[in-house]
Amino acid sequence: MITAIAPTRDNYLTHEYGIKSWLFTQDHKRIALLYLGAISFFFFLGGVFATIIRLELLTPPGDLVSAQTYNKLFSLHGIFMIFLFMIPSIPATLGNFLVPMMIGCKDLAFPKLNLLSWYIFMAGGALVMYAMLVGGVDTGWTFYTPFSTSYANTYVILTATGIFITGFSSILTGLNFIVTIHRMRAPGLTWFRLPLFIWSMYATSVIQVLGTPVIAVTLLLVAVERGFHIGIFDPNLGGDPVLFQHLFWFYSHPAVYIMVLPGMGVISEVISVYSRKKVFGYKFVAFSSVAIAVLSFLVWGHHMFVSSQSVYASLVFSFLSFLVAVPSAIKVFNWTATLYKGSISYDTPMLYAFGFIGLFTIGGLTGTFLATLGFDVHVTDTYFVVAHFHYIMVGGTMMAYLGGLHYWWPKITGRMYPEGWAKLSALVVFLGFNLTFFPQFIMGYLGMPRRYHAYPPEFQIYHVLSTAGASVLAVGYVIPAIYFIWSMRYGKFAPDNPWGATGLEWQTTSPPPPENFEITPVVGYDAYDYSILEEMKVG
Amino acid sequence: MANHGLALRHQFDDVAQQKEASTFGMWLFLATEVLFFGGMFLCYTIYRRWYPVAFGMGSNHLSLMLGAVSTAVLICSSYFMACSVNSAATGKKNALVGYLAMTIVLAIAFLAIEMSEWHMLYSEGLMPGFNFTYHEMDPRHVQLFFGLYFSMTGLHASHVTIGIILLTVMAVRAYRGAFTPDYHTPIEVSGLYWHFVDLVWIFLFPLYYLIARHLQ
Amino acid sequence: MSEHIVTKKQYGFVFVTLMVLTLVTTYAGMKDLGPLNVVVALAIAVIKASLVVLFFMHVYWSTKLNKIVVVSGIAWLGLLLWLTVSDFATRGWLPFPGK
Amino acid sequence: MNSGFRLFPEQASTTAQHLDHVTIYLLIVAAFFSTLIFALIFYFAVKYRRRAEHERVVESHGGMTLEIIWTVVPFLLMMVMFVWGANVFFEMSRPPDDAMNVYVVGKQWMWKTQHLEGQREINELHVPLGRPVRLTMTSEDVIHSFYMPAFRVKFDVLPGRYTTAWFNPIKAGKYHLFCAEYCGTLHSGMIGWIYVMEPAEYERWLAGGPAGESLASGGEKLFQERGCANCHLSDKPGRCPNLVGIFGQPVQLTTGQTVKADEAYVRESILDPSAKVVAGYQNIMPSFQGLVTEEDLLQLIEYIKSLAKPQQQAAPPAARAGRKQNR
Repeated sequence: MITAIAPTRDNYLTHEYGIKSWLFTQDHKRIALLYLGAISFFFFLGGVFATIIRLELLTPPGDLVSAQTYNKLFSLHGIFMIFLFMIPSIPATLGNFLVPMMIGCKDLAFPKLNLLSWYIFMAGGALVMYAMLVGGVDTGWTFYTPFSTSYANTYVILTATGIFITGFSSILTGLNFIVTIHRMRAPGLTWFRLPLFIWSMYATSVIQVLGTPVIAVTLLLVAVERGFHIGIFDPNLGGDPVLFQHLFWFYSHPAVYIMVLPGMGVISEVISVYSRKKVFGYKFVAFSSVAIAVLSFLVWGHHMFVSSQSVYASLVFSFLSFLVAVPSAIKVFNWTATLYKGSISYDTPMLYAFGFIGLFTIGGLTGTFLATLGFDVHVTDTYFVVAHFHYIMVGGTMMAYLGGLHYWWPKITGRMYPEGWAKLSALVVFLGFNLTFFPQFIMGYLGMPRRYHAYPPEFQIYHVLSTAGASVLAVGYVIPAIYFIWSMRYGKFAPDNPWGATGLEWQTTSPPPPENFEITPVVGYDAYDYSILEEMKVG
Repeated sequence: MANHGLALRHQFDDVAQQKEASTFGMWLFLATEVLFFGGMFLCYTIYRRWYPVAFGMGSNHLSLMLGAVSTAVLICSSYFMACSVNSAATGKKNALVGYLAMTIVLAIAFLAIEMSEWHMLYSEGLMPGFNFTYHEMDPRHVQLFFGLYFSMTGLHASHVTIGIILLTVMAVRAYRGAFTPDYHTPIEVSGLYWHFVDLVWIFLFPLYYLIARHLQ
Repeated sequence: MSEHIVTKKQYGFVFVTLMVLTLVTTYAGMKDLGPLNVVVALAIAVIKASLVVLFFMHVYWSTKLNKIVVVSGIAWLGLLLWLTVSDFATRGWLPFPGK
Repeated sequence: MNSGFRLFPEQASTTAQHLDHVTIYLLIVAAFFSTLIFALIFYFAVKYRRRAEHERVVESHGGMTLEIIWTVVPFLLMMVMFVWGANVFFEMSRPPDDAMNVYVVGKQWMWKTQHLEGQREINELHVPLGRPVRLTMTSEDVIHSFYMPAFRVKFDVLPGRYTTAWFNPIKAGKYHLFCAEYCGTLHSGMIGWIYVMEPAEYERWLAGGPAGESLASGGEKLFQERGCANCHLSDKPGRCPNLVGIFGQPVQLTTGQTVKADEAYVRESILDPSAKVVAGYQNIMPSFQGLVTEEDLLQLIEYIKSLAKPQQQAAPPAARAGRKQNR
């Protein structure tokens, strides 16, 4: 059984107290917790919008809220969930906390820059919050022109500036990770001894650094176009709205890989620890992360098959979209192969990992549907697409995020979460999620367009099922929020390595000291080498 | 190697590792800037291919003299920046402060030229959003041209302004003797930034000022 | 960025070449070379840019990592331009509007 | 339109039939791989569950052959998806020549459809069974998307540009029409119906409808009213290009470029004449931006198209409206 010993030694939580110690900290672990608090709040807000949307869609005529309010709701749901929760979720919380510890160094390369990233994120988030409070925006999170530049009369410039600012936080975090991973690995920790979480963090940071500036310039152009009518996207002045879509999706497709790649990193760690076995085909899984990072920049045109993009370009983008599906398939097969002949324990993180692999497979396969040209013409802009990206983001990244939180909770807070409640909430999340989004696949294939606040009666049965699922999903998310907070005070004290993992972060105390390691560790073994762990315990 | 007082941050093992990290970090930042301006260069490429005549006419309204002089001024300031990096590396403090001052003066001169160009266009009624009055051939596409012109040179000018602030801070710190031959990374990093700003203008000048001068 | 210090004389050469190239590109801009106009202007701009990057920004003597970053920044810009222009250049291949 | 519980959308067009074959293939591949992964996870999780706390595991190193198999096999399956999907897409992108032309104008939150014979409808479109229908669409304000699920047809409708979609109905009935690109407050109200009718019934509807004059003759009237005729029909060279027989032909511009005189060219020359001036002429034509609506433009284009026909077409417009248009 896990021995419970109170943390006597000095750790990063008890090192200093007071608001100043938090607001001016340069410790990557504290900044991670600052991000955790911020994005949980934004997730809660996004969830409230989702709840009202789902309630509105219970009835065909759409009588809960007015059309304009509904449009603002789904726009803000998209903006809050994507820009203020999904993109920073794993990189900024688990990534910030773990990257320095996993590679055995004291802190990120630029600690001040890391704190600045948090303040920039909060400034951007505050601006988007302010835009929401004074009236919100009804252009969808996609800001398609010429609606967003000439016809929308809501707070487009204010929201775009807010997102523009949060983009810099994403760039600076990515930059910080890349420099740290390149320059500050512990002695002996070669690239192929790195945990796979670091590989996926590295790939995500490459996308963040190379992709985010393009959305920044796109939103800048939308704001300038809306302010001075310079005609860049205005057809009356010779501009082309499809050019906006090219610039927007050049970032926004890699952005969906910013959201899912860190989840894959968490899953590689969790699958390996709970089956006590090396990840099958380590190099293939590592290189597929980098391959996804590169290929994700070639495929954005599959969002625009019916947008009067040329037929030739649609053929090219369709082919490239199938290429980017291959690395994801490799990862799923390698995770499944890792389970073969392992010693699998059913702890909560492992349940979330099983959920992730299953749901991500469905999400990925429907992705190949959408890359098929003929089929995409029928289902683009319908609920089929809504179901697809929710399967990847909620079924995939959200589950991996929860799995990661549970897995590293003992290391972050020094407390264990209640195993019984955690397993229950994992099951509730899995069931609630499928009940919410699988009917949307069928409804989308039947032709139900997205972003409709009133719909023909024959789709009502699917909407009712989906709303029922959404309420179950909401319960599934509330339970962990409660017992995580509960565990901070009443949870059992966690040992240094409760799961018998091989990562460097488990070779220091839980919670770790301010400088992470008393002496900088030297790494002489491969990643996930559990036999070494046995000798260390014996020796 | 003398670890110069506060210069070495605690998370680095030695000063060399810290310098490489800073320049690597700045180069990553410059890659984001390449893509940041790249989005606008894409718009320029598409619309110039669509409306070559309008772009030619719009370009002929810009003053070639001001464009050429501003390019020369920016290249000079880039040269002085390089010299200041050299004098920082060789430990000549006064030369460092002097060259930095020269770079800042030329940067302000560049901004002055740029603003006079803008004012000239504004007075001719060629600034979109500020009573754009243009009635000759193909007015809408010429407005598109000037929309792009002001967006890109505006973005570039804002980067020049940030550069001036950055260089002034460096000059003050240099004057206070914060840099030695072993520790002058901030100078090198701001040098990288300033050369990048000059780089962008090296592309902006021919693409905007030299489209169809032979028709003039 | 390594300990290699670039002398002012080397900077001087680069500076003079840049100024000369600026004059050349301005002069070439005045002449009517037809479609070549763009090619010449861009070629000179690329030469000037590479001079600044290699010598003023010390990439010539810097670590392999910095060189990779420079190349990938330009490559990603190329990706953006190439695939987007491949859409705009191939519009109208089918005789139906909007295809 | 039985609105009973259904899992598959109605098949009401030839494209729908072809696409549903692709869909079945996609579903098979997805079902196979999903069940494979779920089954493997479930089986491994149960068979290799941890029995003792400190159980040691024999490490199985990565297998190269396995990696190659699960890279190549999915890739080949996906290439079949790509080729088959591209084939259907290519078919969707090329309307047949004998298609019946219908103009569609999307406006914030309504669809306006216009038959060549002159019938105008709001949020509705009556078409005869057995003849493919080609839609030439434009928008007056923002991007919309003309979407008919039963026909598996969707295409964006952009302001300032014409886009094309087509379908060949195979079953009479009443089918949904949706706007599929978010376009503002009442985006969900911008819906309607497509009525596919037996040919006889369609003729009765055509005759019974409001007997407006055909698009081409409407265009001719506008051509006279706006004073285009005295310039563009006269055979005095030098003032402005004669438009008889110009539609579809290449046109040499003052800038040396040659462009095809299609719908987009005619539309741009009316709204922004100085953008493309024909070689040998001055830029003296005034812009009609704001003076002509989208419907007027469609009528003018239809009239200029009718000018392209050989001389016998110049019969008085009244006679032409009487005869059935089965062009």
